[in-house]
Amino acid sequence: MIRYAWLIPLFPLAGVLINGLLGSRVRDKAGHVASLMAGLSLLVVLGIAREMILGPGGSHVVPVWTWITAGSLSVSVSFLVDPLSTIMLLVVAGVGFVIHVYSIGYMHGDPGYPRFFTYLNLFMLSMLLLVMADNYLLMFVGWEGVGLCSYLLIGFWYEKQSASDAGKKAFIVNRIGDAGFLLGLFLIWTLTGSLSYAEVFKAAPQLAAPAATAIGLLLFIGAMGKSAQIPLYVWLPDAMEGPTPVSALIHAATMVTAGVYMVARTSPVYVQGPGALEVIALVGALTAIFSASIGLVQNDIKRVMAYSTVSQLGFMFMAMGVGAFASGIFHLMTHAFFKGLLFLGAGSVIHALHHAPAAQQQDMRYMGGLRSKMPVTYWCLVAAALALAGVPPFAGFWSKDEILAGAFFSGHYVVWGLGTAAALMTAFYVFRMIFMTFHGEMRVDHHAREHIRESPAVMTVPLVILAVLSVVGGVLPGFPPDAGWIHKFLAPSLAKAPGHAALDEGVRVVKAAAQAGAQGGGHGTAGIALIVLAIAVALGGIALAWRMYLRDTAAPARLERRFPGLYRLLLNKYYVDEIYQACIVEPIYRLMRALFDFDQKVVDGAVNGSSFLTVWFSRISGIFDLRTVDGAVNGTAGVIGFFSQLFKFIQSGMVQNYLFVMLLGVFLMVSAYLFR
Amino acid sequence: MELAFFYLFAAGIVGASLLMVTRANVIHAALLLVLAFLFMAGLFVLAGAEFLAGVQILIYAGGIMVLYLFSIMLMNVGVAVRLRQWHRQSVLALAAAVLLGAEVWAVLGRGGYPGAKAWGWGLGQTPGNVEALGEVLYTKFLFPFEVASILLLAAMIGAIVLAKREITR
Amino acid sequence: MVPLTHYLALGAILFLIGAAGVLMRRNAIMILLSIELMLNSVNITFVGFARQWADLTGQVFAIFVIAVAACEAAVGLAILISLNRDRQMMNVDEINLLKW
Amino acid sequence: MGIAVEAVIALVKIAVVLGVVSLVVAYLTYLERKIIAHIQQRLGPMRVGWHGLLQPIADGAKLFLKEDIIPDKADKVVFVIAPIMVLVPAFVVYSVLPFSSTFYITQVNIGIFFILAVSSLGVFGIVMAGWASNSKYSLLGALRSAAQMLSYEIFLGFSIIGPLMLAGSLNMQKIVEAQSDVWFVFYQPLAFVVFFIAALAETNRVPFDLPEAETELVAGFHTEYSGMKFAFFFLAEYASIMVVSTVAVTLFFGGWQGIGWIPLPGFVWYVLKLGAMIFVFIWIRATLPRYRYDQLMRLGWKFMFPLVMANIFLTGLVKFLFL
Repeated sequence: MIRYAWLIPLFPLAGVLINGLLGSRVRDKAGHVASLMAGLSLLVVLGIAREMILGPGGSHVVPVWTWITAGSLSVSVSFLVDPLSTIMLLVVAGVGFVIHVYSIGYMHGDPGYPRFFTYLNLFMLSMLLLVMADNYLLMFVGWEGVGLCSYLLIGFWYEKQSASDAGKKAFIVNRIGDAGFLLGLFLIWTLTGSLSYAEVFKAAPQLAAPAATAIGLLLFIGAMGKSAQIPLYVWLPDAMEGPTPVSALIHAATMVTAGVYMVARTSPVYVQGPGALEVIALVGALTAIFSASIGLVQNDIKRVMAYSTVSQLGFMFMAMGVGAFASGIFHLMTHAFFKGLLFLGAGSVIHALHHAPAAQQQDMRYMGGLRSKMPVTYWCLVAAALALAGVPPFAGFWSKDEILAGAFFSGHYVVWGLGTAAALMTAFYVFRMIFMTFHGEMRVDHHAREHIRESPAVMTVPLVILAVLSVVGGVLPGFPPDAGWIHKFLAPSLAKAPGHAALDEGVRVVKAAAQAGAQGGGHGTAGIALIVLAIAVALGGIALAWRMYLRDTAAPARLERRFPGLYRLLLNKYYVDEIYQACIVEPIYRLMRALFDFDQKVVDGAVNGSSFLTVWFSRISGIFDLRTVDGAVNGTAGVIGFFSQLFKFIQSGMVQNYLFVMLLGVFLMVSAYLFR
Repeated sequence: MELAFFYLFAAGIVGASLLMVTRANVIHAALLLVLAFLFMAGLFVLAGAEFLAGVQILIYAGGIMVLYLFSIMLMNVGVAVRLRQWHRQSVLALAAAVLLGAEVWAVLGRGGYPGAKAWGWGLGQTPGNVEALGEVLYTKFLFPFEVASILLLAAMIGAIVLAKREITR
Repeated sequence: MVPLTHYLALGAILFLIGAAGVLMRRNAIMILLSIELMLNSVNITFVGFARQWADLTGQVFAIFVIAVAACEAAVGLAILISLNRDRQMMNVDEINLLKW
Repeated sequence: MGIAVEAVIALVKIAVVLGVVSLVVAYLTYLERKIIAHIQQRLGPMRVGWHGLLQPIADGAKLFLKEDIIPDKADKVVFVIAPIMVLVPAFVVYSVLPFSSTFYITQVNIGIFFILAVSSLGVFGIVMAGWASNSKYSLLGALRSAAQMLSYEIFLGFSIIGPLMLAGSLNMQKIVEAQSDVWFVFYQPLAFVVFFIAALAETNRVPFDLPEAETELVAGFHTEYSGMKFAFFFLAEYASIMVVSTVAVTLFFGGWQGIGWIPLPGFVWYVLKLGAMIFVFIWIRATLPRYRYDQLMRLGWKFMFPLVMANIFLTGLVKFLFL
């Protein structure tokens, strides 16, 4: 089965061709075609995963063709199937398929229906290339491909100014990150002489620490852009202008985790440069708490999710940074389930409210009391929220608290502290969202009220699937013995960070404690303390949200009055966009204007001056030319004319005369040969 | 034996050519040239160039010369026979040609050519030189061959454009 | 085996006959025919050399010469036909538009 | 065995072939008249000999004894040479035809190519005859003939390339031997159709007998000929029919090789096949009307030329891919 891995990206490619070229023909069937292709891909993935998980595993390279051969650089298009890419394939193909199906319902009746599914399949193709590549260049192709699709899909409703602006913003910010990524690739090639994973990792142990750190930081700049880390996260909240399934698929479940995947994939290089890991851990932790705090006060339902995504990505990078690569990938997987579910649920709500005024469709202040109208959506969202908040036994608990335990036991106490605070905020804002949307009195516009009903099955079934995954997706791969099955499975693909023994032991202890807690026994004080703390934080956040938004609904307003500065700061997202505008965009504009002025005045002045000088000089030399030079020329012409009159009789116009002369020439040549 | 045939053919060629050059009637000249070509084909066979002999007859005699005859018939040649046939520079030209001939004779008399090599095949034996010629023509000389084909195409288009009567409606 | 000199001499004689024909005749068709003769004299030398050195290159070039001759005949006759149509004559020494 | 003996043997062979061929050709005229007559519900020649069997000899004698008229304004030399020029190539070709695996005058490396080359000379005689007669009918016939034969020679040449590619040789013997399993007509039906049509045109036979069209040109290029010279044209035409039939049999119908188990000598097979081919020629003459000149050219250049090119391409492709 593994040798058929090339089939996986082939199906989405077929979908792209069918929907892209025959879009006007397939029309309403575009969604079904695209979903069929995604489903076929998923089937192949499942087949491969079955072999990888139940079989001996291992790392397999499936060559397709040689792509570039230039000098010592040789890049082939070939696919790598190993535990890490298996997990990623499962996430991408699984969540991707579910969201394709969901989109059939969500995008129904949109004028750009075939175009949407063309882009969606193109995205699948690029993302699959990204995770299956066996070298950095092919990965970069996928990397750029998903960036392109992200741009296309954010700006899908391009007639809306804000959507096309958001698309451009995402593209440009990603470009900045990609520049770093490219530099990283150049550096890798310079230092190791190859771009294929196998050879780079073989050469990695010989890398000096500064070199490895440089590579790691440059690659991380790319990851910052793609995975929305400080300071390049600004595009992700704006990306919510795209259709909701896009937000769920690209900006929550898959594309934004590409950076995490890349770091995990490159872990053999990263462990050689611990400096880069420290930076990653710190940036991740800061991003986690920073965006979680913004998420506390946002009113747009999708923006809350967006900041939550940024925050959770921060968690994943935190895991990478502290060396808990497997935990990060684990969280990536669970996050794909519950965050995808949250977005799809939000999409379901927005879908139900599409008769409300445009400004109110996504604003939680105009929702409330939807629980009875949309029970399936509600219960699915609650499951997702519990998973995100980290309440056992939901998925988030297993993965997130593994990360926190990893940070704690590897000695990154600051990171751990920031992470725990962010976890508290997470639990608060996600339940704030649940309560504002589904509980309390209904604040929906009166016209829209009677149109609110549960979404069609094509949308709710994906919700239920993802809900089930959110419930069991953590406990099944993460449950003891030891650190859980997923650690054992992923181990061959990932490098061991320095001090990994303590970390692994800590994770194991926490798991053991959890197991013991479930059984009623207890040992491992720190582990138990961590677990208790984590559960307390989650429940505390939920309780706080319950108190502020259900019991005492006036509390938010009171707080707002008491800390007006802080509230505005958070509501306006720390003014980061404005700061960028003022500090980067405006100075560039000003520089350009200055350069333009310089060009107008100095450069053009010099040019004009020199032309003026040239004109005068030309006039003077013109006089000389007329008198002296022309005189000489005319004299010559006169002489030539005289001789021409003489010799013109040679030109008789008769071909045979000429030929006769030619024959004479031959005669002379032979004579020269004879009598030399 | 071979030499005898060579002299026979050579005499035929030279005689036919001389007659050809001096004919007033163009048709007679063309027919004499055909005769010269046929002798030449015999000479080629003698020199082991059997395929070339075939080409000489098929293309030159059977194709090009028929084209000449065809064209001559389209033009009115009856008048031309009664006109002055020789150019005014004739005597000079003849003198130059004879002088040049003498010089060439002198050059040839010096001799001194590298020794002869034998063919890999004899007369009338198989495989003939057609296979060998094809082999060379389509491998070593493929590019000149293609160039020649382009040349023929260009000549065809040129001939059609030149000879076409302008149709005015 | 015929000596190479014989082929070369024959070629030279034919070439000179052809050249003399080109230079001495007025009739354009005669000139074209003489040119054909000259081309063929070259073929004879080619074949002679091919025979001498057992190298097929000479024969190959003879074939190219024949191709060129075909082109020359086609274009030349086309020119003659249009000339004959426009001016009702074929004497080359009356065509001197290129005179000074 | 001295060179003289070889020469004598060759001369004897030549004499035999020449004599037999002349006789056969003469009787071809009889055959044609008889077959056409029966197709048209007539009897044909019946008076001279049994069922008119001696008719060709009587005709020959008549033509031989007739006055040989040379028109006053004709170009005498060319006028006399023309019939010879027609007849000679037609007979020269017989020197390389393999009548059976053992009986032939000589073998040439370029066998089939030689036949093509020499038979292309036949047009000279016709052109010369047409021009030398100094008659407008003759000249028109000669012009038509030159254009027609020049054009159709191309298709004739191209159509045999397909079988030649399969045989891999120009030698007639080898071509025949290459067909010991399957005749090339089954591999190359397109080539055969084109070959046959081009052969009809090359031999100036109905439906392509434009150069001598009785109803328009009063017999075309040989209007002014009489007596033995006229007989030469006649002989040449039938000799050409024999030649193209022979080539057809050699290239497409396996030459002297028999069909499976029937134990007949190769020569008999050869004659049988040749007879069948010639019968088809005569049959066509009795059946089809004449083409118009523009139709003839259109058929050639716009239909047969692409067809035969496609055939060569396909043959090459198949040979490259599968052989």
